Amino acid sequence: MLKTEELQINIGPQHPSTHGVFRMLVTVDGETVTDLKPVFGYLHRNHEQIAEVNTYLQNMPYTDRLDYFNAMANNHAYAMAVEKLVGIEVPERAEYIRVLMVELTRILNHAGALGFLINDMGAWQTQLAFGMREREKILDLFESVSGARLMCNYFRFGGVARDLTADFMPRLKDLLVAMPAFIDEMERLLRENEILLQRSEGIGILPKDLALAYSVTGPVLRGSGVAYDIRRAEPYSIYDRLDFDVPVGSVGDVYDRILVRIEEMRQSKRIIEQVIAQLPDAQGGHINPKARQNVRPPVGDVYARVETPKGELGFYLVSDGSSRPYRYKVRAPSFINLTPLGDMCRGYKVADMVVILGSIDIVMGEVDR
Amino acid sequence: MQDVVNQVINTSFGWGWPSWAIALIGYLIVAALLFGIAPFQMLFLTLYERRAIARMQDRIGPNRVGPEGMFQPLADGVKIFTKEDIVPTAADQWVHFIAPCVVVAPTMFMFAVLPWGPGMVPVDMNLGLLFFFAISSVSAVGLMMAGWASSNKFALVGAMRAVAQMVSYEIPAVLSLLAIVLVTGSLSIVELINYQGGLFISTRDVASVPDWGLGWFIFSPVGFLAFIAFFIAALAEGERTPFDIPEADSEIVAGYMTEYSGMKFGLFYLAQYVLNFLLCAITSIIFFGGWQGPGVGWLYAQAITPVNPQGGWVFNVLAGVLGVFYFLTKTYGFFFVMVWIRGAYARLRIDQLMDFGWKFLIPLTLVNIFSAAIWVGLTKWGAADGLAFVEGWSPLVRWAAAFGVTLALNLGAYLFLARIFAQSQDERARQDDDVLEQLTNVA
Amino acid sequence: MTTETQHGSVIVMDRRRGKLRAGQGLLQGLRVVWDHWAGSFRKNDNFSKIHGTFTVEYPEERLPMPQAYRNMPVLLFDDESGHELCTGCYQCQRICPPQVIHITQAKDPVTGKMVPAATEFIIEYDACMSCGFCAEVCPFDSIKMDHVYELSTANRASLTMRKAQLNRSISYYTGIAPGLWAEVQAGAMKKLQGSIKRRPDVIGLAASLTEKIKARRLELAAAAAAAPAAAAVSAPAAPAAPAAKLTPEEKAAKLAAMKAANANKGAAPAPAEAPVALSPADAKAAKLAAIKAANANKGAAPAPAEAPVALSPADAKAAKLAAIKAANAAKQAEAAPVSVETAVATAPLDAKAARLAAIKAANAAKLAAEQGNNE
Amino acid sequence: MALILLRRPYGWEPMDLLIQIIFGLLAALIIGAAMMVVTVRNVIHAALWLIASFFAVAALYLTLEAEFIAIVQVLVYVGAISILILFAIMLTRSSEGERLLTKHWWAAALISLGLFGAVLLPTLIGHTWNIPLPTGPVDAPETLSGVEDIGRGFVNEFVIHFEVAGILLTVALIGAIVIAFEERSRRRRVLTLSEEHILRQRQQATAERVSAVADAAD
Amino acid sequence: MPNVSADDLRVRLGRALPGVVQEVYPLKVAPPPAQGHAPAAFVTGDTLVDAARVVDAALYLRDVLGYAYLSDICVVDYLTDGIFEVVYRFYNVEGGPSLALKVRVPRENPVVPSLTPDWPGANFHEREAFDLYGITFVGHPYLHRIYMWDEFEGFPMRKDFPKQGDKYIGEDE
Repeated sequence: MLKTEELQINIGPQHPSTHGVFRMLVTVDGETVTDLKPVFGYLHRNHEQIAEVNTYLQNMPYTDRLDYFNAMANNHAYAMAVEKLVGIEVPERAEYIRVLMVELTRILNHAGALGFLINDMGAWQTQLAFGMREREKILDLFESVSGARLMCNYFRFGGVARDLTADFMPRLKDLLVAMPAFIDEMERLLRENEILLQRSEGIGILPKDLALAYSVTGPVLRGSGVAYDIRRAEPYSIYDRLDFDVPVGSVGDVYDRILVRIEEMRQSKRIIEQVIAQLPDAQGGHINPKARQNVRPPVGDVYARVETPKGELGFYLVSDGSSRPYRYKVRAPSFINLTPLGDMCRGYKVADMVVILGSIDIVMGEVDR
Repeated sequence: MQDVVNQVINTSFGWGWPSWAIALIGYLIVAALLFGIAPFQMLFLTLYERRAIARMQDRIGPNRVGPEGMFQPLADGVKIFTKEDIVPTAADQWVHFIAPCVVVAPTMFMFAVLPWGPGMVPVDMNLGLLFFFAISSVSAVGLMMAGWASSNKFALVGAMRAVAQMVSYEIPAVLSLLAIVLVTGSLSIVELINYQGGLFISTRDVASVPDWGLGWFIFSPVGFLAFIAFFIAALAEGERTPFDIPEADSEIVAGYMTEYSGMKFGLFYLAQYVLNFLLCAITSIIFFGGWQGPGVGWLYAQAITPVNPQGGWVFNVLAGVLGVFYFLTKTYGFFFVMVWIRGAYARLRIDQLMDFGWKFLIPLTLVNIFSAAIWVGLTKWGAADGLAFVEGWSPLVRWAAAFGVTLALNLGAYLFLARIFAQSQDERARQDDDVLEQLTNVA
Repeated sequence: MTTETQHGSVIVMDRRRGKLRAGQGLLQGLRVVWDHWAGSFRKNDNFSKIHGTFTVEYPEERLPMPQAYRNMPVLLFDDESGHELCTGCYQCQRICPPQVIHITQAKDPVTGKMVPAATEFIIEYDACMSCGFCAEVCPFDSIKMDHVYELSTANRASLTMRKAQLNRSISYYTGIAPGLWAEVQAGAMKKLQGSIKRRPDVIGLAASLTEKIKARRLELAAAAAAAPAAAAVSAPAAPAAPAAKLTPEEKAAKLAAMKAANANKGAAPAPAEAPVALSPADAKAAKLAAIKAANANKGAAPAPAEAPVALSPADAKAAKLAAIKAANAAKQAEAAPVSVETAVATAPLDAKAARLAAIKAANAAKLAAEQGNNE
Repeated sequence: MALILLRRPYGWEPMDLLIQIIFGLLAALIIGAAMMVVTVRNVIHAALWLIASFFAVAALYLTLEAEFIAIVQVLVYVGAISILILFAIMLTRSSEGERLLTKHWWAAALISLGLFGAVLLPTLIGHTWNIPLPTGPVDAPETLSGVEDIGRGFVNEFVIHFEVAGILLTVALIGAIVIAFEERSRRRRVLTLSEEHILRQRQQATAERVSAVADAAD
Repeated sequence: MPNVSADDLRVRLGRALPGVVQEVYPLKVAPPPAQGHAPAAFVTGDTLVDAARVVDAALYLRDVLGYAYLSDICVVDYLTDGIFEVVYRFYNVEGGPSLALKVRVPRENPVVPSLTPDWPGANFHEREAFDLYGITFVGHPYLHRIYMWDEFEGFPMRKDFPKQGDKYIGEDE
């Protein structure tokens, strides 16, 4: 009788599908994964230590580099934390602009994440190219307001760096015309494609109660059927004024995560439309472009979190009354969403492992910090 | 070709060379020609694929080197030639070295039986189709050698996958062709093409049909199902998406090619694209009539052939050009379909691939062989073969009856198998309840 | 299945189980890709379309840079005069998160005191993260973000940019970001007007200085009575301006002149002839002239340093320098009447420069006067 | 085929020479490869040499105008059997074997030679040499090599043999499947996270039920 | 489930698990001396619990109060006080603000029971805390370095970790 032998292989750190420098120490029995240990830290730069040396404002551009796909959302979390610590009020218009940017970020992140996921399944980048096309449009908008495509560095304590430019709104409205077509097309490509169904249905199941215990966030948590969205659970900024649905899955497999991401793009588009409708009302307000460059918060600690496209991004700040944070901790969604990876991959094939990793949607800049 | 060489040497120059020398020269010229054409096809197809897939992704594709990127493949070739050839220390040097050659050689062999136009076949073997597939299976040895000699886990796994895939998908490919062979009653590729004259109905089935060169097999239910099955199997044989599992870059980096660089890597690449070309060509020949098309048959009838020595050489040229044009158009059309599929789909998993091949494709092709037998019986057999009731039917009625029966049979089989297959996949995806029950009881 | 919440609901995604899957989804996918292929033969740069080629063929075609685009900071100088806007205030150096800005402040060659200019300004482009904070904090709008993105080089050391490499003209910047420069101008104007309205007499001075100045003014008033003649020498400079309602620039100029004149108070007339006619681009010449004048006065018998400088609109810096030098010279000479005639044409673009010049001149004059008084 | 054409009566002499040369080369290749098979130390190399030998044999068939046999030789031996051998060797994982030429190799050589001679000698003795070569047109190619004939032979003359062979193969196939299934069922099944979860839940439920029953009994 | 405030939690936790809740004492967060102002006292508003019984408290939060979602575990190094503070942050899935449990352990011997057996999601948080601060979580199934390599010495996020000079630099270059 043929006896199969357990084999240890290293997937990564240099591997086409590890989404960065990430290593998976996989024990396989034939093609079946029996054990997986994620190994990372290759991008570790002790971001939190660096942040303790910088002033509060100087940390803002560093947050861009955490999850370089969603710089705006990272900015938002950090700005919120400092504002909470110091007690700064944000003008209404700035809040609307912030939400607008963060929701655009969500669309671009999901467009890219789905593309990369399908790439991991072996498609030759068509879905990714479609996603990237929409992403580029959004990045064009980001560039026109913030000056950079990825490292936006756009939020300031108590406002945003610059007001919307004159051509921003018309372009955004054009983009929103294309958005439903894009999302429908993505859905047509992915939703009923038999190959994709075979690759994603029943793969990487994370049951509902385990998803909670594993502290996963974002689409991974919602894909498992937990309707937990911070925008809804603990509304921050102006989210309590906006109507949107929270999509959840029912099984918790890769397919559910895909469906949830597609639907979240729709909901983000809905939010953006509402923001556009409500924004003129806030026109009177200012946006505080250069407000509070040098903050000196009172002694205390604060935890602020936002729902980034990848999940809950939290900043825990401890202030000693000086202009530099005493402790600066990032609760990164990609990092925590990696926790169940090893257990989720167990019992599946090596090819599924890659797909499961893709469905978590990690960015190593955030995992390693 | 011998005719031309004979014409030139013995008639024009009057040297009076013996026949065997003429034949040898003729074969050598043809071989040299094909040897030149094969890499050219690879160069062309890489560019073609990149441009086509770029268009599908709203991009333009390589368009810098030369007009419209025409010389991009040459630039790539130069790059590959000048790259350092790296052989891993732990590799088996000789096997590592020979493997690419073993992979490339069969693809070159396969050109020997490929008809390009009317009367333009290097060797008209009466076992051409069998030869084609027998030789194509040899490259599996080369892949195995490459995977083993690299002494790399990814390479070995890739080679294993490649060989398993090739071996198991050769079965549906051959079975689907068997249906066609059953209908034509010949394994000769030339004969297969000749069979496909007509207009939607082959002239061999119904003699009264005008010969427009459009009596392709694709227009019959048997041929259509065989085409679907064969094309899917061809995708798997050629390691194209969604069956590019042996080189699944997201799992096993580059499969058996992982440890190759420079020209050896280039040879694998060459073999792959030439094989893709050949598979597209054979698909177009078997199901879409190869060089058959409106006008070719008529032109060729006027040309100088052994049957018709009084023809005009102009018609030879015209028929050849038109035939090659039709043939290449269809072939590149199929390559476009390959690219199209690559642009649209993800990749299957290895076990799903095997499932698909064994549980869906092979039953389907078996049913198709049954259909083909019905087709042959209804269109060709008579009372002498035990089919008395067809006596007296007109050929068209017989053809219609065959069409109807096989269509119903094939469609029913397809839907039935699709449902069963989808269900089995669904069950695999769901929790294996029985196993859990068992385990619960044990615990 | 949906559950209503306050704003919107929770949707459970429909997995469409139980549908016969016989390849329709695959055909649908092919259809989508085909549409893109068929649509790709025309170009598309419209945000509202999803079909058509979006490629920008880079070296030939380039995307238009939005004005706000930021890539690597540069320093601005005035086109005509060559006046560098940077004063070496270290604000940018302080805020720079990766600490790549290094400034050496200019020193007066004579006194060794700091002057508001930078002799060296280094930015390590290789470590710069283009966050744009330096441009945001710069109070003089001298550091701005460039639009050049083709910076790749094989030589990393060449990315340590010195001042000469960083200098860009204002017209260059208005070329790449006209809207932003207009904002800068508007902002500077507004600030200036605001501060003039608030304290017309101490434009731009630090609050800590105003007390001192007040005290000095009292002393000066007393002293002025003692030496009316000396003051009269330079008096004609001020009334040259229209009396009705002074624009901020004129006010600044007047102030500068007054301060300069005050410096001359109590000095014996010893004319050091340095008539410098400045052409628009002769900032350097002005500076040189001033230095020369100062040198001439230094240690010499008291001689009035006559420096009638006709300033072109953009010569703020020159004026500033001239004033400083003149003041220094006067101080050195202990009693050299210097009359600085600054006729600054009012152009909104130069409001700031003029203001700066005025402030600097005033400060210098004040210092000189102080010293003169003490002795 | 090429060689059929070469057999045309005019100018058979150089053709004959060509055939002889080709035959010589092929024979050398077959023997050389076969020698390598038994002498190389690396088992994989031995298998590869075996493939080369198979291939050369196929070419030899071609020179004998047995096209079908040649193609089937390639298809079955090179394309399938050799792959099977390679797979088997790779799965057993010990590619470096003992060198099998021991010090008694001469005895082995003697025995092989003896056996070879026993086969060859009667042929050599019984063969009639110096048959005059046929003149005039060659016969039509032998019909046995045709596919059609083989097919007809299978379903007419040799139908029993064919059926028996078919049944044998089917039995072997079924046996292989049975073995594979048995092996699969015996293999340690790796539970996925969700399966494990459900299992744990069920166990908990059973435990609770048991304790409830126990409580009720108390 | 209704949301629980921090004060409420202290009361309820004290009642349910006597001896778990500790009295909050002010901490001296010291800014670097260069900044030159007096150390400020920091009194936290969150619940301080006994390090040894943090698992009980956390389970109470999860099972009784419904705060099942462990969002974050964060360590703060209070060098002048000589303690590490471990902050556990819990959320209710129904919504609402967080509840934090704080645990103070001496810097010399930082040992905290691990939450990983009950919350697998605490795994990486605790490994990170072990890696960067050197806190030992008793009961953790795989307490290894997560960011730094295994041979690394020292705990880089501690306040007394040398900020300059690195013995590893120079080896590679």
